[in-house]
Amino acid sequence: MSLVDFDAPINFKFNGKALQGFDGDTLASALLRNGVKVVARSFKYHRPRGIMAAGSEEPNALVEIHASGVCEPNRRATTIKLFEGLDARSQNFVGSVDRDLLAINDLLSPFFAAGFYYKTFMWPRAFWEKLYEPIIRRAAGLGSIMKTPDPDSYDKGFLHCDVLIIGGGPAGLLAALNAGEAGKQVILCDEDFILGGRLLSEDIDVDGTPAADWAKLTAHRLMMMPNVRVMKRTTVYGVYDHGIYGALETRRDAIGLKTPRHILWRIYAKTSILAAGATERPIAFENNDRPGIMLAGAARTYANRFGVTLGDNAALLTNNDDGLRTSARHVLDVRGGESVVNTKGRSGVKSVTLNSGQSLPVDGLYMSGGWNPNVHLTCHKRGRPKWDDVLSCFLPDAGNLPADMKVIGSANGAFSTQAVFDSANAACKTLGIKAAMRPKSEDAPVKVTAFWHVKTKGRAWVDFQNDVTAKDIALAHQEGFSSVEHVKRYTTLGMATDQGKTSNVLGLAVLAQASGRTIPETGTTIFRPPYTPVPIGAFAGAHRGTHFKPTRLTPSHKYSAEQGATFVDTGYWKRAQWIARPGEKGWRDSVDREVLTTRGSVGICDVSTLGKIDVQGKDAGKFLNKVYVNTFSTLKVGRCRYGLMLREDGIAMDDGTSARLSKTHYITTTTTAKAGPVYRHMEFCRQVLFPEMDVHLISTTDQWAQYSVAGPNARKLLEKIVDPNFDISNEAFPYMACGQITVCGGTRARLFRLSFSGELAYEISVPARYGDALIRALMSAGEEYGAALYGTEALGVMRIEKGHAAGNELDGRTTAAHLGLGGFVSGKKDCIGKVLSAREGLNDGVALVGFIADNPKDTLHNGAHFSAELGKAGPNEDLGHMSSVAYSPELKHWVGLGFIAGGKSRIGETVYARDFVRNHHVKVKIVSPHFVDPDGERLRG
Amino acid sequence: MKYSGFKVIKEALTGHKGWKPVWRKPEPKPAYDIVIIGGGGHGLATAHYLAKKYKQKNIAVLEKGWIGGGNVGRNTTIVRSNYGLHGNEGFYELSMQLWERLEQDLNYNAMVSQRGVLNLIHSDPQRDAFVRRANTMIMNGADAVLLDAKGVREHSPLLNFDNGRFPITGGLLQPRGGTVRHDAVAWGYARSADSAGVDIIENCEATGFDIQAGTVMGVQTSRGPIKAGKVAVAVAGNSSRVMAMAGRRLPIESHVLQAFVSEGLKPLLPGVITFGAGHFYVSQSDKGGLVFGGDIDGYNSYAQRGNLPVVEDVCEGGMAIMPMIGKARMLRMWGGIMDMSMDGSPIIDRTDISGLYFNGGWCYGGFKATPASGLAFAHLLATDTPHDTATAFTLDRFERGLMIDEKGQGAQPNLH
Amino acid sequence: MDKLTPLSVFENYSRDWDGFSIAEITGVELVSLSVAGGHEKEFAKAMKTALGCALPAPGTVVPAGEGLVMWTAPGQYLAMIPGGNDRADEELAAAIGATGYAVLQSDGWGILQISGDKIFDVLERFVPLNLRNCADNFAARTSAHHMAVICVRLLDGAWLLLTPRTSAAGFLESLEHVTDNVIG
Amino acid sequence: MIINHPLLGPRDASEFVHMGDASLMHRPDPKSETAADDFYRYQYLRDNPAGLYAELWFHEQGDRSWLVVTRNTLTHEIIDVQLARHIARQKS
Repeated sequence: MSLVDFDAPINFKFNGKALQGFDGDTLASALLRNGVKVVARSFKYHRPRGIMAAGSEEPNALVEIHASGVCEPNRRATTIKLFEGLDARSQNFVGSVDRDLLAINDLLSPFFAAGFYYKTFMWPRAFWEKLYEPIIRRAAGLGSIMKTPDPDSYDKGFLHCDVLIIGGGPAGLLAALNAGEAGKQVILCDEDFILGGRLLSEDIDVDGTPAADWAKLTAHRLMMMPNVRVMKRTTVYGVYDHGIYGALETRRDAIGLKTPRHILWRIYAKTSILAAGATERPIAFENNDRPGIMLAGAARTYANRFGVTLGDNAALLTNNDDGLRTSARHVLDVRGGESVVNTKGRSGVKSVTLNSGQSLPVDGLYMSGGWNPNVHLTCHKRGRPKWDDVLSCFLPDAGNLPADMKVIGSANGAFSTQAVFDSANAACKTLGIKAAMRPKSEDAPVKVTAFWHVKTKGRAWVDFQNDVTAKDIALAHQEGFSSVEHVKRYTTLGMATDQGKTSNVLGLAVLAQASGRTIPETGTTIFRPPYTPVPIGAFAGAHRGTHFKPTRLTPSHKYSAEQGATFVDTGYWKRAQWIARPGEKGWRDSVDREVLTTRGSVGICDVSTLGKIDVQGKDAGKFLNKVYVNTFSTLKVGRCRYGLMLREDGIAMDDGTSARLSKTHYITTTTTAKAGPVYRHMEFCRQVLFPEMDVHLISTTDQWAQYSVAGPNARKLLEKIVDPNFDISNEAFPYMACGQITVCGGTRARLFRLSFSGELAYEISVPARYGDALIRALMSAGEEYGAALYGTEALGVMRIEKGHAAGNELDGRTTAAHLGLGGFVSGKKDCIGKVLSAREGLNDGVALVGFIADNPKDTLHNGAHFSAELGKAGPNEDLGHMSSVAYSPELKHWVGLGFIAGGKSRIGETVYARDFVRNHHVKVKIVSPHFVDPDGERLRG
Repeated sequence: MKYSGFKVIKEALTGHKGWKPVWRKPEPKPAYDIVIIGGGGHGLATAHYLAKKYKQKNIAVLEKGWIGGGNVGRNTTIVRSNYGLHGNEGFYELSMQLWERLEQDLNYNAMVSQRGVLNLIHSDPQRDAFVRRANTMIMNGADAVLLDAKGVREHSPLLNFDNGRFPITGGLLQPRGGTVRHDAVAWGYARSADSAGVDIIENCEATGFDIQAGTVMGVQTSRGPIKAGKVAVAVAGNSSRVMAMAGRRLPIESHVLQAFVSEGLKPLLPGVITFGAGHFYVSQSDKGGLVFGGDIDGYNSYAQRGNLPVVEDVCEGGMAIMPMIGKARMLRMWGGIMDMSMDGSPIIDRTDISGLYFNGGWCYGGFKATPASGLAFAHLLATDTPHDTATAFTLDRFERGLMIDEKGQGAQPNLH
Repeated sequence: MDKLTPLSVFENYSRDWDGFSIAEITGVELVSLSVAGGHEKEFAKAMKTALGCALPAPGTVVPAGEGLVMWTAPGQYLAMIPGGNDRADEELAAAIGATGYAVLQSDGWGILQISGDKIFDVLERFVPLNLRNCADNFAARTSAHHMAVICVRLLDGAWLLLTPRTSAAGFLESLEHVTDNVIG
Repeated sequence: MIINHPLLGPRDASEFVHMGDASLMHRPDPKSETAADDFYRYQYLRDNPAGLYAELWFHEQGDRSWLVVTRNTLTHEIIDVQLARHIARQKS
């Protein structure tokens, strides 16, 4: 009945050795088929380990997968579908997996008892990072991760369904069939590459046919249904709020290929049915971790599903009837008083010592300590399972499940195949879904007697991967760590990559015995996502490299790139930072030229990144009065005004200008960085605080391409572009004027006479489709004036020279008073932030001023703090900080803006600008922040 | 019982029979001079310093569950003192200094590992802000090193220098920053406090305050009433719930912060790396797991679990800055409840109820603050004056406009 | 000066896969229309006259002559009308008069039409909405790969995807990447 | 999480931006004599309940509506969603 295709051989390598398996094998079944016993080494003691399980609960058989230059660590051999060319290698050893030098730890194990490291390595102090820790770190860890970018790709997606069925064993298959026949939108996920679950492992019949055949037929039927989506190799790893489930689909095991290897699905399900099955428990006895010691159910899986002959002289240790299904020469039933007290065989179990004292030569040992329902997903919303004494396991607490989740089959404690089918039909009925069929199968009663631990002097493993033994748990209890959570943390029980699937309940039972309590008295342990580990790459999907976050390009991007611009990231935007010309040696050359050209003739800069909010309505002016400290209702049509916006806590939020195009129509601009938050805030004011006002907001940031044209020749340049019927002379279109015009023979445009640079300047905007054409037209018109395209650096230099605050000044702690705009807030008009801006802490006398170096040759450093004297300065000596600095090509020395206690009253004093981290301390003079054209003659010219 | 390498060897050779419980399990007494509500890191540290440094007697710590089960048991273990405002930095630097001698103070190895904390810089404005911050650090006695792109490459060659959405232009390194084995901090303080006579009472939930004429007289608990001279509340995450029992509203919201750990890997990272532009920070534990996290989920929650958008956001940040970790698998994700305050900074202060003291609002800075929080709170309880490094952490600072707002986000806790 | 030549967002992009295609749609003017407070009935009437359509319900789109009108927010609609006329907002503003406000949005968005039988296989890796089971006149704004997108279902089964102009290049790259992953 | 938008039906919460307590809808009267104290309480003090909580979410990647969502902070269960503008209009 094996489900392996012996006519389809597959070649693979294990630790460099060429081996052969077959289609349908996992790496684990193929290794067993080839007689490989030692697959890996354990975490702490580096014990030789083989294969213990047949599914994702495997704690021991962890391997690395290799392909040219690529490596994936920590893969369970039991979940790798064998593929041609697989190169698998053991991990966590020094030397070879068969002769691991770190196995010395095993001999020293008495010193490495639980928590030993908390009690030592304390002296001398400096030795921890230098000596002890590096040694521990090198020995710890499991597999190695490559140090080059992961070449595989990942995708994410979203699915919606009426019923999500988690697990494609007998319960899940039947539930899916029922829901599918009822016309529901169904998704069925199973982590395996063949549907059927335990039906594939057991030698039983369903409706008179072999169980595996029934599974195959049913799976086929499901795949034919258009409303059922069958997702094999898809693990539902987590349950989230409101019916959202996380699922990881594995498309291939091979690594280093371009197609997506995993797809991370977010599934939105109205109802879910958990049919995740159960996991068998080991029994703790001395040296129960040797290669060849396997869970009994896994042994049946290898025999029945994979057709692997494990050994002909194996023993079985069981505490339940299900274990008795396993064929073994020696059957040791603890219920009959038989037990195993020790085993021998370093690289593969050779004999077992019975409690009778008899030593039994064996070539394998199968153990069954009973089954744990896979309740994991019922705990993800912090539900706690309940202990069931009869079944000797934790069951989901029906009263404490995620909303809309049903649990069926052995995940809910129905252990016979018949009980599994019946529970599926019963759960469907409660969902209003009729049974599509009522299959008949074996209905053996559950007969299990709790049995956990054979106490001897030696080590009996509980958590195999992390090397936590029953003794460690007892020691933790002895030291007062008697809460389950304390034991887990103190011993690392259940913290390994198998997430405690085989160890948590056993560990709890051993703790209960050590403390003389029952299991429910001792506690429960709940599970967190993910059910099985999920690659970080899958969670990231395509969002890596340059696609990590969106990229926004300005309307002049193409042109700027052609001109050789260097771009800078400003939020998601790429903005031209400077535009180097041939012969310029460094960025300063370019920036100085851009500034001098602008101040001397004319410069053009893309300012489309500023947020532009279209504000219309009868109450638009009234509304702006509320959101800005300035008054906008009195602004004349055809004029602009600067506006400072406060948060309700009185701190400056943003600033910009608003232009009034008509009685009911304003265009408000925001800073580049705050466009989103300001829009959101204004919508809050509009919808929630002032719902009675007739006002409408539309973000038009992407709609308009906007360029600043600045410099003494700005008007002359624009006159060549602006259609002649529009008069833009100083008289007709003075400073702070705005208007709707046409350019270049009829293209609609908006013109604003605004100046950030302090020069005669305009901002002109056109629908973005013309943005590329307009920048070319402007530059071409400016040719006769030697116009410069300038970037954000030159923009920054000019605004610092002019004393305008920008992002560095508006850091979320700045008040209107700090900016010298306190007067606006104190008027009669209410606005957001007004009341709280009166608090004492917001009126601390700090204000924005200018700084120049006492010695004009000195450079200024941004981020320096001011102190009155040189020498050591602590918090009490701190007078403020430098927020923006620039070299002024016009003044030929550095200029700075900064905040200082006392503000403008200190103009004329000298202090020290202290940049401790770069060891640069400069005597600076406090001056007016308006370095260039302080009276504003240029911008009005 | 003194712990040492010698003791470990002796016990190993004699079957580990001599180890004693790390702390006692006493029954609550009817009255204490000082009752600390909250057996987390801060409460236990407060008890330790009260008993050992301030020589106070007759102290109890009440814990509703098991000690160290709150945020000290569910964080990403980072310690650092790299704050930008004086109101915070002096305090966190004190904490850093206390971490540096923790093992000797407690005779307990909490594995303080000073392997450095690196904050990446991607833009000029970010560099300006970090320089300002670095100077604040140095003015408060902390260490700070500004790295250029080359310096970052030497420190952390594995980062994505060549294909990033945001180029790495530098970094702010605090070499003394690092990580500490978080659970051990709770156990170490508990052990020390217990040895000095403090009663640590687990499974004892405070259910109410006994307040008479504006003075607290004691607490009601799930194990009966306990009289107290002073009551100290150190229950961050649940501060609002506990203080509501005293009829007080706080400038605090509870939010969920998720954290993640990968399967164990051989050594990969030099220390802690913070990619602020991508909401991702990471370190590698002694066991080899990548321990990482990012932003809070952003909605109020007491559920100790989060949702997928932040999980994905954090991993996207991770892959963006360290593209080799794609095949490292996330092993566990969990959530802690953060006391998010209105300015992102904590509160250690007396309340307007005589004898009732409050410690909370730690946002996600609580773990690294544990020693200094304990010391400063103990100082306040013992002397009724704020500790020199904690004078800014007052309850009335919001009313007075004296916020300590590192991120400049104002009164919106989910943005801090 | 020479007349300014418009530049389309995707420079007339068009590409076919087996069972799927993406093509830029140009020559469509977008105008955002808001209802003036208290003028809901008059606005509806004016829209009927101007565009020949009743107002769409939330989450839907209605045909309006050669174009479409989509609900975008309470009291707000987006008209998509054939054009090449960058003063479409002014014309509509005149048509609705004092009953509402018009804002030109054509340049703010790029428009892609996607079609083919693999459409949902691609979209399910791109947007979180339940598009397979949506109504025939479905239209909604959501996000895809951290970028804004408006999804509009057309009667012939094709879809329009509208995305902001400044991030449109990256949007298209992401959509192509997903399509390659799905179809290969 | 999924927020059942009153007009658009269930939408993934990642389309929304969370602001905070719905009490922020009730901006105090700036002209009141107790305005300083009222605004301090309005801006800074929170009930922060462990249980039902009314909060403000903005449908940023959607219809730009501000919503008032009533959600249990212990379980995240949402029991009510309304348009904030409706509530605000009823008040005003």
